[in-house]
Amino acid sequence: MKARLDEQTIALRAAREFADGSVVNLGYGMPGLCADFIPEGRAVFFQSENGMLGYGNLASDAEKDYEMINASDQPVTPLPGMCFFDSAAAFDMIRGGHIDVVVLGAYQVSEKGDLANWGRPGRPATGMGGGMDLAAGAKKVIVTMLHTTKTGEPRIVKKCTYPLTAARCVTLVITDLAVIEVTGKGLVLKEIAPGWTVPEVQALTEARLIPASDLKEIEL
Amino acid sequence: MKARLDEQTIALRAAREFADGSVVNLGYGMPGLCADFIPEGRAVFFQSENGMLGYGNLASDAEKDYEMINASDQPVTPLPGMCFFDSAAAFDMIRGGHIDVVVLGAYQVSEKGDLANWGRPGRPATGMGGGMDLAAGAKKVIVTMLHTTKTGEPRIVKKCTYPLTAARCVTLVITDLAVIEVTGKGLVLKEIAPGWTVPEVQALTEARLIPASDLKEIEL
Amino acid sequence: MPVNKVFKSCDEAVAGIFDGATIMVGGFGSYGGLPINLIVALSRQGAKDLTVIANMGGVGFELSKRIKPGGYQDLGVLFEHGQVKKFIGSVPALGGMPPDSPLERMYNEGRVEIEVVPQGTLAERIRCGAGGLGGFYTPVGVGTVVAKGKEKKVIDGKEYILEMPLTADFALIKAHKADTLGNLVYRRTARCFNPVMATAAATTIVEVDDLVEVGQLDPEIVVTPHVYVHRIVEVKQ
Amino acid sequence: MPVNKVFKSCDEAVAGIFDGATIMVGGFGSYGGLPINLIVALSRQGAKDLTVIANMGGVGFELSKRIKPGGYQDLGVLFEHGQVKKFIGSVPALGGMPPDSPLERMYNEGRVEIEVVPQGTLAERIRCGAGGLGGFYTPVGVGTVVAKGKEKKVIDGKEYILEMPLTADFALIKAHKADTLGNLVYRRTARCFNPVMATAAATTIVEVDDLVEVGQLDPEIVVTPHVYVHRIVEVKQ
Repeated sequence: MKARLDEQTIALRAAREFADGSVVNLGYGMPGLCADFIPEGRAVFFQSENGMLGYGNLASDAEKDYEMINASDQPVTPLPGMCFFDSAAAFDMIRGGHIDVVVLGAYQVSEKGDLANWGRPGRPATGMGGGMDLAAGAKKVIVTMLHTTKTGEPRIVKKCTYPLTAARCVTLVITDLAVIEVTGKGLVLKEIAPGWTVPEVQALTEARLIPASDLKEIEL
Repeated sequence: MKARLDEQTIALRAAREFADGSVVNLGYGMPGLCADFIPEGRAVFFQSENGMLGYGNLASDAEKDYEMINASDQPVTPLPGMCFFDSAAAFDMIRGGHIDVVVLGAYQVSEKGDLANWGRPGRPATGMGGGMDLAAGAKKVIVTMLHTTKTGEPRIVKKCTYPLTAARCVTLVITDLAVIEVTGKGLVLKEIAPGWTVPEVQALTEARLIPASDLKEIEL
Repeated sequence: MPVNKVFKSCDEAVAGIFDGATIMVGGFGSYGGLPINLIVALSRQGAKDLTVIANMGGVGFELSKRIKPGGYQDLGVLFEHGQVKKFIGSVPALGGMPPDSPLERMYNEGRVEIEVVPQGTLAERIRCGAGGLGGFYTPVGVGTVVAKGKEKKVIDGKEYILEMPLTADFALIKAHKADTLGNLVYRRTARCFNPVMATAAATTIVEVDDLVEVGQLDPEIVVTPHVYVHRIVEVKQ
Repeated sequence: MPVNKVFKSCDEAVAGIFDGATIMVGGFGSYGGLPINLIVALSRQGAKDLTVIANMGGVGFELSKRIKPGGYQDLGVLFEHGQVKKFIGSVPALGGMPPDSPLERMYNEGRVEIEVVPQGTLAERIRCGAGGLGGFYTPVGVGTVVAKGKEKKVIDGKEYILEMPLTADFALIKAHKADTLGNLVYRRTARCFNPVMATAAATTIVEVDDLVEVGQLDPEIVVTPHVYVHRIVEVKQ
């Protein structure tokens, strides 16, 4: 059966990339869901650029504290060993290379790993938040997004037409159709959604995909 | 009777410059004595560049805590309302203009207010510590020093021959013989030690002194 | 004795903010660490032609209902009142919301200028200004619109752009506790931009949940030393 | 689970420091905040050709007797052992003491290089390196020997010089308490350069008075978040 992954499943797949003991920052929107899918037995420390390291799950209604929010303005819960700091210190940590993985949403990713995730036509007053800092500073940049736009246009493109967040920063792209690694040779198609073929995914992708020799179905 | 002020008296005179509520940093050596001469009824907050604001007197032997030291490595006492911070934050405070007065020692001061207070012939391995930062950042730079060297050479000179700490930074010079203000017109002799005449002080001063219209004996 | 820094109301605390002033406003998003009582007082006070430096432009009361039941006030109120001529920040408006925030509306009508700054660069430009430095080189924004018109430099083979310091006439910030001298501590993620902005303004005005006596704050845990704080208002939660 | 960061002894904690490494050493003067047990362990370990970044060069055991009855060890021991090829700091030697500190003697014999840096510039260069920035403009040192060979820039009519970031292979620091994850708090003026250096090294090694369990440190008062700490040794006072 041919299926597209839902947002929860994309987040689940992304969370599998979090190594034991790693420091992870989750961007605005879909990436935030990853917090609920940490693989069993792994310790992951979530950093949030508003000044917190080591927080827990999203808060239930009863737990909600509006002075305890992640960078998506969602109340989260405290965990032992966590700490708070100010915005300048948070970005020292980010630019200084102490974030192992950042998961970001995107409008477009190019075949070279360029990322466009903040500006779009008709909305000149939006901004990049901490996205540029995170894309420039994190060791590994994972993009989670839908493979195509609402109108079916590819988001994985030869060259970004939307304003860039950072050039050549993306490591891995996880969509509702595929897991794609950005390499020096180009975009390597590592995993594919159940029931989909390589030509079908390529048809929805502007950039050329190089099927991996060990290409497999997305594992969950 | 002709007298030279002793170090305690120089420090006492310098401390009279501390306005109520002011933030004061005391440099290495003689300036440290000022902490014991705060004028009655004035609140003065001492900042130390190793990361402390609002400390008290020098510690007695019984009070000594070697993790509670001023920038001259002398144990001092805590006061209510004080706080601690790191070296980078201490110098943000200094360069950011939050130190009202710094009192520094000097080898030489020039007629333009240039300060030389760290390097001297034969000791190439010494350093400026926080002196350059303080001289560049404080609103008012008071120099306390002996008027001449041990061999009788003037320390108030036309042009510093010792390595500079900062150019045109000194506001007021307090020596064992005089209180001298650095102005746009030159060095104004404001106060003179008991029993000394202007020509006598000028004779020990390389730079030209302009006697103030209200020149008086040093008041203590 | 030092001057009295304690004010009775937010209205008194924002007195003297002048037309054309540059104002930093603490917080992060549209709530949590935002000095909302000072913001609302400033909207009553009416100063105009302000340059506002804040992480986010706010959503305004109408849109806020989508975020939190019943809605809430945020920085949007200053734009609604037409008090701002320029906004400097990382998120003028949220792309995930309709284009109806007061700032976005005014921008689309050509009535306010926006300078968009990456969030970490914003924090660092403020720290740079607070620390009396002249500017810094950052890799963030290289190859993007942010680099436009800025000096570039290659250092050790890596590209950087020059960013300039930010300071302000006033900072409006939110802290958890203050002692009467002005030492501050914060609570959880309400810390965010508040301590950074507190250090960069000629006059820093803070609203706090609790005002305590001098000596009641552990000197080890003070985040903002009192030299940075000029006016304090207690607003009990 | 995260790697175990707790080491049984200072000797184990300084293992792997290699010849030619750049090492930051916390503290301020010749005591108070100095990670003296790690320093002594490094002197036993014997790594050579080190570049040492520290605020002060130390006075060595002989001169220390003039400062504190009985004397004490400080950074001087690394120079006495001939382990250092270059020192970067604000006070290589104290002008008020005889020229007999181990660093000053070695310097006068041409056996060690010194780069003297104003103290605030030293702190900021380390913070700059820690924060992944490329350099900054400061007014400190303009018109002095410190400006020699450095790029100058006039910004808004004021002169600045360009200072470059500092980072290190290892930082040896002293804290008051650590939890087993590596979150740190400091005590009084023993804070000084320690938190700044902790953030700027590939491997940060800390000696602490007390090691506590995770959850024992209030998240509001942690000064150094655990991501910056790699090896911890408890040395009870």
